[in-house]
Amino acid sequence: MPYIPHTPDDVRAMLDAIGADSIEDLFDEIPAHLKAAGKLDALPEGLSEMDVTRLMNERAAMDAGAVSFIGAGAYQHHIPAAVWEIATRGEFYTAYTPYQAEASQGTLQVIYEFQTLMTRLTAMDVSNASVYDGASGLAEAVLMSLRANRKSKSRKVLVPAALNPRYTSATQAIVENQDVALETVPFCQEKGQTLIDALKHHEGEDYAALVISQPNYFGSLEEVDALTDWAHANGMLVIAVVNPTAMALITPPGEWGEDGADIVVGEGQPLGVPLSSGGPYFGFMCCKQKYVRQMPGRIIGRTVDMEGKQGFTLTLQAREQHIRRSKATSNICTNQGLAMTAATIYTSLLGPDGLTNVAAHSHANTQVLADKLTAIDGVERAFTAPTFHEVVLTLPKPAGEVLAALAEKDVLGGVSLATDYDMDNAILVNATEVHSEQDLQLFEQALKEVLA
Amino acid sequence: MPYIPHTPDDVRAMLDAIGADSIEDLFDEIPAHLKAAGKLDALPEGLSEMDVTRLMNERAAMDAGAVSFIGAGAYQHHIPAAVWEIATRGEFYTAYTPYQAEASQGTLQVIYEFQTLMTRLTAMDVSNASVYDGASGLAEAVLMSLRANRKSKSRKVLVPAALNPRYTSATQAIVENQDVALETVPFCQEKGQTLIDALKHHEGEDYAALVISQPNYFGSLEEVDALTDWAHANGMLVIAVVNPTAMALITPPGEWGEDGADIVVGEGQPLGVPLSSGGPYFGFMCCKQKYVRQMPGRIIGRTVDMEGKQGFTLTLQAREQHIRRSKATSNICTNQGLAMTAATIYTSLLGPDGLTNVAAHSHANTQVLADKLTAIDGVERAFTAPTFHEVVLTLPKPAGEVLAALAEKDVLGGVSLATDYDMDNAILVNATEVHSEQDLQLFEQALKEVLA
Amino acid sequence: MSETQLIFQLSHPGRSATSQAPKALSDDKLSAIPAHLRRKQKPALPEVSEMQVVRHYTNLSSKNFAIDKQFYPLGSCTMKYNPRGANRAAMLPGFLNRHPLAPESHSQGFLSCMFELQNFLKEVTGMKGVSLAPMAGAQGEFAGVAMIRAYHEARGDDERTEILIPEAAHGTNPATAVMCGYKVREVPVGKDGDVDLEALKEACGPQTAGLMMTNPSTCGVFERQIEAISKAVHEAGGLLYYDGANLNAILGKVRPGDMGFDVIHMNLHKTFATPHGGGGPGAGPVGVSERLLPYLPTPMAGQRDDGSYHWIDSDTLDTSIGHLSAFMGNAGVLLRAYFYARSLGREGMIRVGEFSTLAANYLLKRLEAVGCTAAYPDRRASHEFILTFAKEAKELGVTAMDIAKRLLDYNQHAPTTYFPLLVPECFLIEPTETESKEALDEFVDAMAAILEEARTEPDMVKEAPFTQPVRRLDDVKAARELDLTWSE
Amino acid sequence: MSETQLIFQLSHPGRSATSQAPKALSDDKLSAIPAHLRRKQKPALPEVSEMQVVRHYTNLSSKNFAIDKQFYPLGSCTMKYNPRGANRAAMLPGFLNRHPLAPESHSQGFLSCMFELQNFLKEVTGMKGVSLAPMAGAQGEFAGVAMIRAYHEARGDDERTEILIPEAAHGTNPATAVMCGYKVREVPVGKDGDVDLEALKEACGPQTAGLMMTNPSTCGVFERQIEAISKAVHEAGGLLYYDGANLNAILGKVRPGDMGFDVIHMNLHKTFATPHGGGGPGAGPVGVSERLLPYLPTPMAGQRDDGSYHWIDSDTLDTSIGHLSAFMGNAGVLLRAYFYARSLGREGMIRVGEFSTLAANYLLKRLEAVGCTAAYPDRRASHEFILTFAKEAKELGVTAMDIAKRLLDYNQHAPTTYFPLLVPECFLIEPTETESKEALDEFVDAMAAILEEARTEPDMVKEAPFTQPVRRLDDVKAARELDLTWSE
Ligand SMILES: Cc1ncc(COP(=O)(O)O)c(C=O)c1O
Ligand SMILES: Cc1ncc(COP(=O)(O)O)c(C=O)c1O
Repeated sequence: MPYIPHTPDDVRAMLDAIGADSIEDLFDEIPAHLKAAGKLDALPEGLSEMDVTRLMNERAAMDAGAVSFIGAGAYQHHIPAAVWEIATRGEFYTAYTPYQAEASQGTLQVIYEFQTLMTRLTAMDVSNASVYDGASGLAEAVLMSLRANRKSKSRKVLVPAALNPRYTSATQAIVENQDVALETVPFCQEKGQTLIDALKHHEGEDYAALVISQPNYFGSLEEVDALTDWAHANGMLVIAVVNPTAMALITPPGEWGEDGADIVVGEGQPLGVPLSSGGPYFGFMCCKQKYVRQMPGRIIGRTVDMEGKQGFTLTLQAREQHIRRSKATSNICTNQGLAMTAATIYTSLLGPDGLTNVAAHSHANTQVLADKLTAIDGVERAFTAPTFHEVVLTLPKPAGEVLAALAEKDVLGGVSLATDYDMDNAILVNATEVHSEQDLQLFEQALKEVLA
Repeated sequence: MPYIPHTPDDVRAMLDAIGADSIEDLFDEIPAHLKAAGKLDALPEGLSEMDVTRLMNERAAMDAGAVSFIGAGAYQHHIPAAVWEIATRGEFYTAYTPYQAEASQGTLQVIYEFQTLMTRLTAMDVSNASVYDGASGLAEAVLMSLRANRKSKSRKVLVPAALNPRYTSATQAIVENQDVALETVPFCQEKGQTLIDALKHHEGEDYAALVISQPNYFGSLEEVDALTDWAHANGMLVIAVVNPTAMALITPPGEWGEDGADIVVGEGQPLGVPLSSGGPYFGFMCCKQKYVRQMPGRIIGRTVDMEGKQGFTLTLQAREQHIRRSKATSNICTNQGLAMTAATIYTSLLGPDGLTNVAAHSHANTQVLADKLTAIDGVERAFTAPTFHEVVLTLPKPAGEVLAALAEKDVLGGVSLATDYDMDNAILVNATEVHSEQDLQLFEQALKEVLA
Repeated sequence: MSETQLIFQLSHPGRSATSQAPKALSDDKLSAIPAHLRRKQKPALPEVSEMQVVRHYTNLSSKNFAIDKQFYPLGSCTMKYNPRGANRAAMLPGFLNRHPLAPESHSQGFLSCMFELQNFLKEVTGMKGVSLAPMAGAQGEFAGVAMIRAYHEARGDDERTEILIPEAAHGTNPATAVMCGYKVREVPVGKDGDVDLEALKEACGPQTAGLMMTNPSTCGVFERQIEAISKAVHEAGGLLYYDGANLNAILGKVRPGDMGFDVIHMNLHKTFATPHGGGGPGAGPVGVSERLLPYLPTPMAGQRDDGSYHWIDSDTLDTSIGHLSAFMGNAGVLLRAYFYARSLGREGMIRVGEFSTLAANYLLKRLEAVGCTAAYPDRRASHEFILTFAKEAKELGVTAMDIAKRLLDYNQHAPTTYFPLLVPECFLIEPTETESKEALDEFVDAMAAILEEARTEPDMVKEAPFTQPVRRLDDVKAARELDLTWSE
Repeated sequence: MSETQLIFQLSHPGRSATSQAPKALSDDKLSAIPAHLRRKQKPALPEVSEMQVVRHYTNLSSKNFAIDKQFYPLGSCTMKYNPRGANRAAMLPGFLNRHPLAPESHSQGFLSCMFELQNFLKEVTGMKGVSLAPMAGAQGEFAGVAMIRAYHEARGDDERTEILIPEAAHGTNPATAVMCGYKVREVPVGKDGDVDLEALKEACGPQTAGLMMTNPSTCGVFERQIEAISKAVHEAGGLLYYDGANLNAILGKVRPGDMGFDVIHMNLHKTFATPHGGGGPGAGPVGVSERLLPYLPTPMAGQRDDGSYHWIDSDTLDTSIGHLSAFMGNAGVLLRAYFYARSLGREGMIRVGEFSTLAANYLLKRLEAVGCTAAYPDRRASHEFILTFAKEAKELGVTAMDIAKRLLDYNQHAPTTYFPLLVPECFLIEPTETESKEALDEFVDAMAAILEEARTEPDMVKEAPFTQPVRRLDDVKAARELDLTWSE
């Protein structure tokens, strides 16, 4: 029996100790007509590890082999081998939430280090131990801003149209149940940025927060100082949505404008987590010290043991559902611990210089790629704002068609902006340090052929 | 600097402590004209982990994709994921020889368990902790038999022609330096076995040992009882060369004939070690208790600590080179510890039933394959002896030609016996539990096409 | 010794793990980034060598208990063996490198696994549709209650403001109800661990949106009145939510769909043996009955007539409650669950419920025999059960917490403590089907020894643990003098 | 606690890790195997569950010191950081699944790596040809001396029966010479660690087949008279063998080829950072000067004019000493070394010698400053050096062994002890270039503390260690009452 160690002798001895005749007897409190025994006909027969492995090898191979330039919120980066060789050590991989602190100092210290790393990257005061992902993290941040902004009575938050539309829709799906409304701030069609002008008519209105995405979905860098100061001047908190790799090069939200952002969230995936079809990733979440009690998710504190020795433990649990139940800051319980562990190892391995180099190469490669592609007739940059490592290009043909033709050549050329922005001919393209000169040429060549 | 942690500050501080001006000064005892600094021009520039990984990914991919039926001493088996996930844990992977027993109980207990496992598989008394591989292990066994066989003064050993020719040549290369001669015993051309008849004319002559391979290179099962008794009757020790997977189904050497084999060696690779181009594998080596002091290699013993608690330690070190120097049983020092660790985990995971099933499927699949292939016109079994999981087939065309044509179709159809046995049209073919029905059909189909 | 240092304390200006990143670029390659948006000071991340990182985190890992090392009978968490084969399969490059937005042409392998997994989950739960999108149990609950809300709203039935929740419920249940805009009304649980049916009936009414419950309940017993409960809630117009955290107990035995539940979530990191990762990730797929099919969260995997697979997204399923994350959920966890489902197969699934229940009932009886007090002594255990140490706390001053800490010294992870809240000084113990009888017996021996120590050396027990990297920690200080990040 | 049990003690008849192997076959599928050759009783292997195996070996692993966890300054072993990237690259399926006898058409990727590695090794050693075949240092030595023998034999120069070996040499050197059919003549080493040149000259003669030596020597110093030695041996008609165990000290600084050596082996598991695996595997490639090229062990990788790669085997190189194993050597180790060489590159290689020498000289000076006695105080350290505790042994009764055991309590792996044999009560200490200055300083602190303890509490030191899974073991009992396998 796969994974079950009991022999017939064991079973007999255990039933004897229980005083039952058969395993079936143990289910005698269940109304007989409800029992499903023998019903699971739609399940196939069990397979050996070898056979499941072969099957999944074949499946995985079907999806491999293309060169991808898709970003849109999830980015390819080189992941040092040490990261997952250590993260998948049984001690990290098969432990659970560190409820027994004394027997979980490993995980607890990792989280404390992670919290420190994230606050240093974002220039914020405190961090939690992860939420599910960047998008649901934004939903948590929106809800948190309602609790944290004592000056506001509003259940409305301003969200830029240039925010990743998947973040907007997930946030919408989550917060609308509590009658929270997201209002959209349009972007400048020429620059691909969110301008103060577009905010002006909201002045004087009550909003709990303004969301600022840096870079935004188009890869454009926003004028974060002005936006931040505008929000604060208008009684709103600032929720920053940032790319963690970009933080190595770009002003961190803690330093935006006069006072810095109030809450920071983002997708942690770029920090050592593989693309992996969308998950597990992790959302990171930082805030100013004064809002820490409004923050959802686990938080680890440093303290001392009976003998005065340093140790780590779950703290501020009164915010959490297992203590506060319906009064909790969120329902989140199981989080994305292992991905966070990997990110901690990744970030430590790269250090300030390594992460800067990754960010710089990603930026520079994207510039080179954009230059190569816009040298093709009819291909142009859609916007004029400076970009980090993603860029919107307009094509002489419908994006969907072009992307499909590129995919036939095993080049995944980005995502179309047709559905989300009615920009039928526009694609969002990303390159990072993993793209070699040949990769870029491959894309250029393929696009030439497709557009020819 | 990859892997070197020292900053310029560190270097300065270290040089100051030494009282040297520069690192170069530390080499001032080396005659100046010998120094090679700046000479390594043939070396390329250093690459990042990402770049070396990409490079090696490309190289590895070049060699992937074929279905292989090559055996000839190294066999594909399913390796449970747990085996190498545990074996490559830093604690096993990056430790060295357990010289400090108290800080190496993990490795030491693994070896003690390995020794026990191997003696149980082979039905022998004692085992060492591995030699390099099966072939060099045979060389060690031959040398050992000269020391162990007190009744013989001979420096000659009888070796069957049906032994893996790579074992014969490696053994030859190693033992000839000590003027030890290997004499060949021919095999029966019809049966593909080593017959007593072929030994008869050696009766009365002095040999230190007779080597018996079970199965032999052709996959044939030898009549080991008769061979063993003949050798013992003629004052020779018996050196068994066995396949460890086969041990689950086939009489183990400890039970051959009246007295059993005296020394057992073999290639441990089938026990959870990947094909990996030929290594690292490991040679296992077992013997009767009375010969333990003649056995080369590391041996672990169970003992107690100061407090009477069970512990494990290197023992019988007086056989080894680091103690006995020129009087040692062998020069072996670094052995194949990690592969042995993997084999210990593998064998424990499979257990008696699992290993039996692996052996049975390998045998049965090979039978099915042979039946399929010999159904093709002109393809026949070369020999009549029963086989374990390998079989010699004769083809209507030269083996080299056929194998090359099969390789074009990404079917690696076995090895040719042309060079080693002058059997120009013969191939040695293996299947194991990893070959699916489709794999076997693929071979059948490809061979049909090639021979058409 | 170096283990207690923080990675930041190993940092040394100018040191780095050079080969882990590309070489530095000259600044002119960054000229497209306006100066005022450039970071002024590089972030104070650790500057350490590759070996320092490997050594640091390897050593830290050894300060954890884990299933791979210890018995870990954390009730309600199903800490069963996590097959290593599942890890290897989920980490295949073809899966790891697949972008979540890769076109369907380059996703057939992955989609086929997801499609099959949806079907397996439908079959074992008896539900009509499954979405794999939720990223953990609590997000599954959210999706479930949001669907209940969407259902009522679609029918214009918008007076329903309350979710009923038995008091034994896990904290995520009430927290979820609130996140979905509902008020929570708690329903008492009787002395035998079953819901107080009369109180429930009283609580039901036109304001009832639904009931959230776990069955077997968090009291470690099967709710025998489930059909009556279902009837009462349904008659009041509410829907029934099944918290699948305890699905392990009944896998192959009873199906939530057959019990009358309208919507359920599953914790694949429990029932389907995916690892808990030191706190996550998990996966919390939701299954629904016919009437909630239109509201399932997206995306889901679908199959076309030609056998090819595609995504079902909110553009085609516009009644969906939508996306709960940026992409499709915790794909890597789902692949591990898929591996597990394929290796168990039909027979294996049925055994899970049987043997987890066998283990729990055996452990309960043996613990009772050595002097432990069961919270519900007259009931069968499900896959878990509750002990109460109220007597020990009162008579010896030794609390459930003390016993939990002392267990660590016996190299046993402590069970869940102080949950459910209604049982004083309690342990919720879940051994799972993957622990050998010997492992269970060792736990019994440890408990027997600790009970003896509690009688003879209570002060020692109250100071436990003694063998861990730290002694008992000052949680009050941790909360009062917040120290959440390290600074020099 | 369960950790000390053997896997066999966890065994339970009829238990198994079912999914790890294919299902049982009916016996008629085995009818081709004659009954008298069938095993009568199944082998008494452990019958355990998958989780039991994982838990058992995970727990066992934690009873090891390892570079990934501790400073491990084992002299002559070069315990440097083993890059994790090398492990990943060598474990790529394309490499792992390649059969050693795969045709060249399906081996170009692997062969290209091997061909380049041969060239890299030629360049860093200054030799003319390299074979990667030997599986460890000792097998490399064997190949080297066998080539020396083949060389003399080919010239009909068959009176040469002796190999000269400095007394400080590693035990493998004399053992190898004997395995190659030679007698060993030991050459004394002077007070300064250099070979006694006069004695050497006297030992040289027509019976001299060659000299085996390590440089820097196992005394941790560079042999300054290397050219004179080379001249003496060569003039006597012997060849010079270089034991490359200490190559790390001079990588990029001096090349054995330039020093006049005819044949060398390298320990890639030392100098090229491949892991030591708890005792192995290693790889011991050999390099030769022009005149020994014909004798290199096979197979080797060659390149054709069209750029494709092929094997050079004994059929084409029929003067070769032949194969030393069934296939081509420890391929997986060689791939890791290849990774290392590519990531270091030219500049990186040069740094290895520099920084390993810097670390050793720094550590030596600091240890002297806290009261340790250097064996060769007037010499530069190479990448390693020797301390002697003869004084402590005599005056305090505290031996090198005691100090080594006590170091374990300080979470430091002990250096090599009692080697070389000519220095009494010695430590051979090799810090390597990958340890940080802080790690070196911690070792100094530990040594200083222990020396203090040796003075104040010598009995305590003599009973160390106290913090390991076991106390000091009874080696005498182990050898007297042999217990080499477990039985019920
Ligand atoms: C009964 C119960 N319900 C819900 C949950 C929440 O699941 P998750 O932690 O995956 O969000 C848990 C998990 O701890 C639980 O035990
Ligand atoms: C100086 C010296 N020579 C030779 C060897 C033998 O190398 P190996 O252990 O790889 O066989 C060693 C290794 O321990 C050594 O230190």
